[in-house]
Amino acid sequence: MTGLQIAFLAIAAVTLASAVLVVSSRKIMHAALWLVLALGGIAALFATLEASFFAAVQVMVYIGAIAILIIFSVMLTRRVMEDTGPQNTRYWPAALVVSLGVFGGILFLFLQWPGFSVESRPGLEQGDLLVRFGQALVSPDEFVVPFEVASILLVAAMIGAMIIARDPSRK
Amino acid sequence: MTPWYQDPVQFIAEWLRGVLLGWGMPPSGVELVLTVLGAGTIALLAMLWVVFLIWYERKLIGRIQDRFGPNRVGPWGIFQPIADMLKIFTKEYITPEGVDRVPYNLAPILAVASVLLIWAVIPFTMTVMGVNLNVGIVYIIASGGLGVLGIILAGWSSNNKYALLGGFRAVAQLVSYEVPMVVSLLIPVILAGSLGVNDIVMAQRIPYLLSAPVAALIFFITSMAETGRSPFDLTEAESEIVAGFNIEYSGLKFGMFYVAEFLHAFTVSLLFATLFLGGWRGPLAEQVPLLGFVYLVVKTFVVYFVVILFRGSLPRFRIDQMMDLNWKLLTPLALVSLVVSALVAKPLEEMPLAQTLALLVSNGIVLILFIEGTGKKVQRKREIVGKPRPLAVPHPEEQQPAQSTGG
Amino acid sequence: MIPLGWYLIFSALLFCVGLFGVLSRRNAIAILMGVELMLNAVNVNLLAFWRYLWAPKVDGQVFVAIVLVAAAAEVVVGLGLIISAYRRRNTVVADEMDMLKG
Amino acid sequence: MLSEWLYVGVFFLIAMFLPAAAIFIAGILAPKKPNPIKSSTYECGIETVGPAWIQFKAQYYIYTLVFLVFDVEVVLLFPWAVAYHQLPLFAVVEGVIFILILLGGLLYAWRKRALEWL
Repeated sequence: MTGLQIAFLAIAAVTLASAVLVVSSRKIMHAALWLVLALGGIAALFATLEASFFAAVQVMVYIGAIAILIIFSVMLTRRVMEDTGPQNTRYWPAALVVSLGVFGGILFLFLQWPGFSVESRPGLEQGDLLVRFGQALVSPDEFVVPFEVASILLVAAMIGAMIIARDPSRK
Repeated sequence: MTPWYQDPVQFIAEWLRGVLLGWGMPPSGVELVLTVLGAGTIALLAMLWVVFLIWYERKLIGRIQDRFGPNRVGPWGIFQPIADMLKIFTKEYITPEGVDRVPYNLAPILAVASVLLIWAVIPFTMTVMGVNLNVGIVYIIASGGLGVLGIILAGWSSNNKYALLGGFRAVAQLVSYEVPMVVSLLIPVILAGSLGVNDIVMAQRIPYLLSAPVAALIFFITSMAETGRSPFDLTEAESEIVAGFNIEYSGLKFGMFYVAEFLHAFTVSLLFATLFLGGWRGPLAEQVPLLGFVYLVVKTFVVYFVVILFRGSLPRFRIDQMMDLNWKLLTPLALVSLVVSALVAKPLEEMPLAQTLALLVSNGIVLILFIEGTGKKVQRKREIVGKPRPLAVPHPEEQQPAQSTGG
Repeated sequence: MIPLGWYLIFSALLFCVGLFGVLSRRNAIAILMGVELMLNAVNVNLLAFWRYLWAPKVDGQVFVAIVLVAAAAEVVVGLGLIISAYRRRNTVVADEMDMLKG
Repeated sequence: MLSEWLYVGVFFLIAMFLPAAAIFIAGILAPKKPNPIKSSTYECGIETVGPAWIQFKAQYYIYTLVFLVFDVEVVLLFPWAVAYHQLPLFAVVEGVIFILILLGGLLYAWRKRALEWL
């Protein structure tokens, strides 16, 4: 048991516990705050994977933007769901069974796969990695099409959402 | 090994490492101890530095407003913040009914932590820095996101309408101004070819203030807005709305928001000096690291002085003006200057001097075009609701030339 | 070092927790939170596979970036729709958003 | 790389701990004499009417939407900016096209008057 493994287990436990609270918390606002903790835990896991760019981006985008937007929406729609009444549907035991079934299926597939217990990691040069990443994003042989399409997709989503979410009473 | 007076921090670290290894500690344990000590030292010094900042800023603002500023406690009033600190430590915490306790208490801590976190990646000299993270810029932006989270927590958990409204105002302002800030930060990244803060400093043979003046201007304005102080202090406009997101806080919990604001103002000056003025770079800074620290402090205080001058001399924006300034001037300007810089810098990569000159000229053209072209359109055309009616018309014989009425 | 399997089990668990949230929540925003958890589980999986099996190449990272874009677009449009439906129907309960039924 | 993130983690804990410790110490030093009026919600001296959770302007929301989109776009631009020196000119132009699409979206939103504060 190395220090890294202990750190992994602690982070994973915190993340999973907050994820469970996200889906079970009665107050929707508290669920959103637990989501922030879960996302932070995932950022820490990215750091243990030495994906430092995505560890920082996880905090920047998920906590700094997406979680803020979700909290805003919770506040905006607060009046109707005054945290009274059940937050889960009547069929939640069925949902539990389905989720556990999916987990069992995934686990079954994993255990049959020989690469499951790989421990060694290939070497990695961090500075070089980001440069390679940037080159791959704009190189015509690799990912330039997804790169440009991502821009169009995001702009389309932005314009669509702005028009949908506008105050209908405004002229 | 360099003599101790040239690089005392490295010297102490080496000495401590030797001592701890001599006691028979395992090397990984020694590294952990040094990490904790280093991080603790930087964070603690940054927190204590606020005491000086509060005195300095009050003194300077006093001078700007033709007052003395603090001058009673100690020589030049230098012990005034310490007296303030003793007072605020003995203030009662008033926790209103109906607050959501955990987020309520977490919010001031997050506000301070989000500013302190930036100090971890700033290179103070060539050798002394918290950590040379290769994604330092993203890290700085991410820690700003934590500050936004602290404000939204404070606004929501206080169970108060004013706090909630103030929180919304503050968050809308902070996230809006983050957009041109991150875009303008891309330009130093392009020029340096790295996201690491120290790499950006190393790459600045010529300070980026000359190669990217528009980016520097945008970064300065937006980071003023991020600190949430005048002229962008709509979040707690004390003369108009009650206080904003921190209305239900008292004692040191309120004090922590105050500390965060002062520290943030200094930290953005430090960041500006690092990213656009060359940080610790200067003559002989590579040979004598301690000298680099002196350069950094001097540059930071120049920027900090301008920040305080802004605070002391500009009136507050109206909220629609503030949003227009951001979305209709700064954001397009940041995007256009990014495009122009990327296109201009590429063919001239071999000639750094010509590159800087071309960038300077192109940035100037972009700036002038923007101010001439869109600046006038941005100004909102207001319909005149009614004509101002003169209340009292002076008698023609008594009419006197207009005089300034004075304060 | 941490075995690859630990990450995979973690991400499978996270995915199923998110799936449970999506299936069982009544509030549409809470359903979106569940979707966020699922997408993050996918990202953990992609990065773990990338780190252990692909490392010097960057393809895995590009996939993560694309998932990030998809997640952002999903949140933007999803929350826009929820707010719009809330304005018109005054509800955020997913079962009651049946405008297409007329 | 891991040791650097270890430093960041330690720094984060310390940065949270310092203000928390200061608040805790002040809580010990400070007097505690709550009474119902003191701990009621602040509202200019008048009793609070209705719960605090009110609706707010939708414009705040629109700005946050735009912010999220810009944030993600910038995330894709960061690797491009880092690789800038190693890129040929046409690859730089591809990044520029990416930015121009974004700028076009912004101008469209501007023309649709979605950025107005009203």
